Amino acid sequence: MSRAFLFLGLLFIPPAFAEPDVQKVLQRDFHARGQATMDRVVQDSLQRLCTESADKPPPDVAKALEADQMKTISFPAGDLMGDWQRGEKIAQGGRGLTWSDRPGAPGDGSCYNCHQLAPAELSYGTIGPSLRGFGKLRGNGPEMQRYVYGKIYNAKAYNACSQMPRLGYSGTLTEEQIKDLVGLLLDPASPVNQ
Amino acid sequence: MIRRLVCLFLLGGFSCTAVLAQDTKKEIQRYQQMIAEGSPVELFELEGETLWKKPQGPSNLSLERCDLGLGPGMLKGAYARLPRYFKDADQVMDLESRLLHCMVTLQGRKREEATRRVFGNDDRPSEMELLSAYIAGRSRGAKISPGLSHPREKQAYELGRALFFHRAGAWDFSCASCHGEEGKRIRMQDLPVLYKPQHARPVVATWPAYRVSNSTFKTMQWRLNDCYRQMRMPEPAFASETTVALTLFLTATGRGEPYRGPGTKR
Amino acid sequence: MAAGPMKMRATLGNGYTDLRVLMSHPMETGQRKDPDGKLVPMHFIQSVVVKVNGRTVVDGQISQGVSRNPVFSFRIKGGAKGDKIEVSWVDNQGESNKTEGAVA
Amino acid sequence: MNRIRRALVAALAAGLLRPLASLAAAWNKDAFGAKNAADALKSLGAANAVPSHDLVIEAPQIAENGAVVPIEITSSVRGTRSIMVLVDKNPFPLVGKFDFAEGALPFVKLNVKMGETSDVRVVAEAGGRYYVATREIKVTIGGCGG
Repeated sequence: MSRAFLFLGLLFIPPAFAEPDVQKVLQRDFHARGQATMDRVVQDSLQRLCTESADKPPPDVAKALEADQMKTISFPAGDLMGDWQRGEKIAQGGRGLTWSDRPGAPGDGSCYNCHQLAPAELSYGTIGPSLRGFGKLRGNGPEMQRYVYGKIYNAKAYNACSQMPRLGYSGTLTEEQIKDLVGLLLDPASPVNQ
Repeated sequence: MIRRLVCLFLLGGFSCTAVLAQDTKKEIQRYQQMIAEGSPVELFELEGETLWKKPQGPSNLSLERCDLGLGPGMLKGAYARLPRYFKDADQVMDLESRLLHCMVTLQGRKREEATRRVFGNDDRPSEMELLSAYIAGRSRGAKISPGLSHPREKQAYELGRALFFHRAGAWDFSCASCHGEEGKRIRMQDLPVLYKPQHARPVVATWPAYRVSNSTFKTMQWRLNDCYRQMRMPEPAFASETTVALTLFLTATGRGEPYRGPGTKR
Repeated sequence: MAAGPMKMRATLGNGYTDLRVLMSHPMETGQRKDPDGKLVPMHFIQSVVVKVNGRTVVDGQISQGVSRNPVFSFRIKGGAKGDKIEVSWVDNQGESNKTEGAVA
Repeated sequence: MNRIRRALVAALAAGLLRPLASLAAAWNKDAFGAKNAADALKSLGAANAVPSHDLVIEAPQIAENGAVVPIEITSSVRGTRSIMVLVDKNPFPLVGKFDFAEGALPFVKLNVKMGETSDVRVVAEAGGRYYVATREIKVTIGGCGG
């Protein structure tokens, strides 16, 4: 996978004007704290290509990136629809992976930061699309379950430079937690679908 | 036919939510206006003034002779001209890095000691926070105009701009992930598009600020530090080139606005 | 901030004097834990008194339900430039503070 | 400032000064200790307050942070001598009671804490009778919650 990234990176010609060497500056000015270790300032190829193209990579590059990201997702066998009640808690919370979070403690989805979900929650963000009525509008068959699971696990497999974090790939959420979020979005009993 | 009905239903529902969202926005603005009116922020300016005049460090001197860019001890309007290039330090500095410079050069303190506690809490605000409150308050009414003419200032501005759009960290964020598109909000909070002047102006005109969610006074260095924390990045060093460059980029984008802080935030 | 400084401003308004008072005080509920997990003891202002030219005009009792660093606004009938206003507080631990000012 | 205060506290402890508290009305322990609004009002003698439009609560409908909820209260009930503020769903609902003597208008603005979405209840006393107004304030989560 990383080799594929390297290859993709080579396709890009560095810009002609003198850009500040951000990588070098970050290496010098940042330090590890808690679980936020210095490897995080090193851009992977996806981050680099999105930065360099202002989040608009050429279609062929985007396609190749998405295909690569898709390989990071291992779909669990069987039903992917977990417990929507646990899912709602995960969607509400905003912790996980910061230097102030306890390492190893379960993370949250931060979903409401960017999306509307259950109608009772007034405090929702609009960076992402509203997901209200998601399952009611699209059904909850195996294909839809798979799509939702994959999108939460690694959003970049569906849209290379999406602003949505790769919640499974980054280690923020576990397989079980993502299934619970699938339940929140697709279960007919979930408040999202009322 | 059924499809059309569903559509109508959906459309009806949609405009209904839009109206609700409008009301919510108005109410949130009212909340923000009311907390600003009932803000204890002036108390921090008072404490900061005491600290500014207090002799400290091995030299047992106060900071009253500190040169914030307009000459030693000249406070009026000084904050509104920062960040800027300082010849004596051969560096572009924001308020806090300049204060740190004065603590070291004037008061004879060790950098390590002076930066041990740069971010305070609700029980005990930090020295930097109190001093920032006092000094920023002395720029009320002054037009924001950071340094942009010296080559080093131009260089810092460009670095700040590049940093703003640089995606990294465990969640692939750049500053623009949250502050790059108009009309967006995180939870209830409207997100200013900070590379656009009309959005940056009210922001730079009101930082540093009393933040009710922290019940204490917070500086721009803290704001950037906590943004990077929530971006799931490692920690930027206090008063580093990174944080000063970003501050210059944001301040320059919002230049021309009269300073009306220290503000009060959610 | 810990219990400490106060600030007041009294401005002549339309038929009344607007009085705004700021107080540094933690207003601890007794339910908050410090970073070490220990409960922070209750510590809050219980009494707020406003006097104009030596006479009490507002006698307030408050609880830990008032926000940290309390800010109050009151309105004094009439009022003239130079009227002396005194605001004082006493908290549940016996600490107190007061500030004086004149109507501007 | 601190030194002055410490000296003052020491003076109080030594009985050199008359404590300020003794000048003011005693803090109403029962009312402030009540765990629901009805009990608090009973302790204040205000159990039978009647709803009034002359008691105006100015507050945001939505508060982004329950730690600071600004509330402004104006009573135009003639002869108002006292204004009480309660947050129904707080563990201890009574937040404050303000007695106004001749010379002050029955007006107060303050910031209160709210643990959750709740009714804010304001009671005014005039000539031994009690008047009440309520207002719901929604407390939401602001920011990233991290």
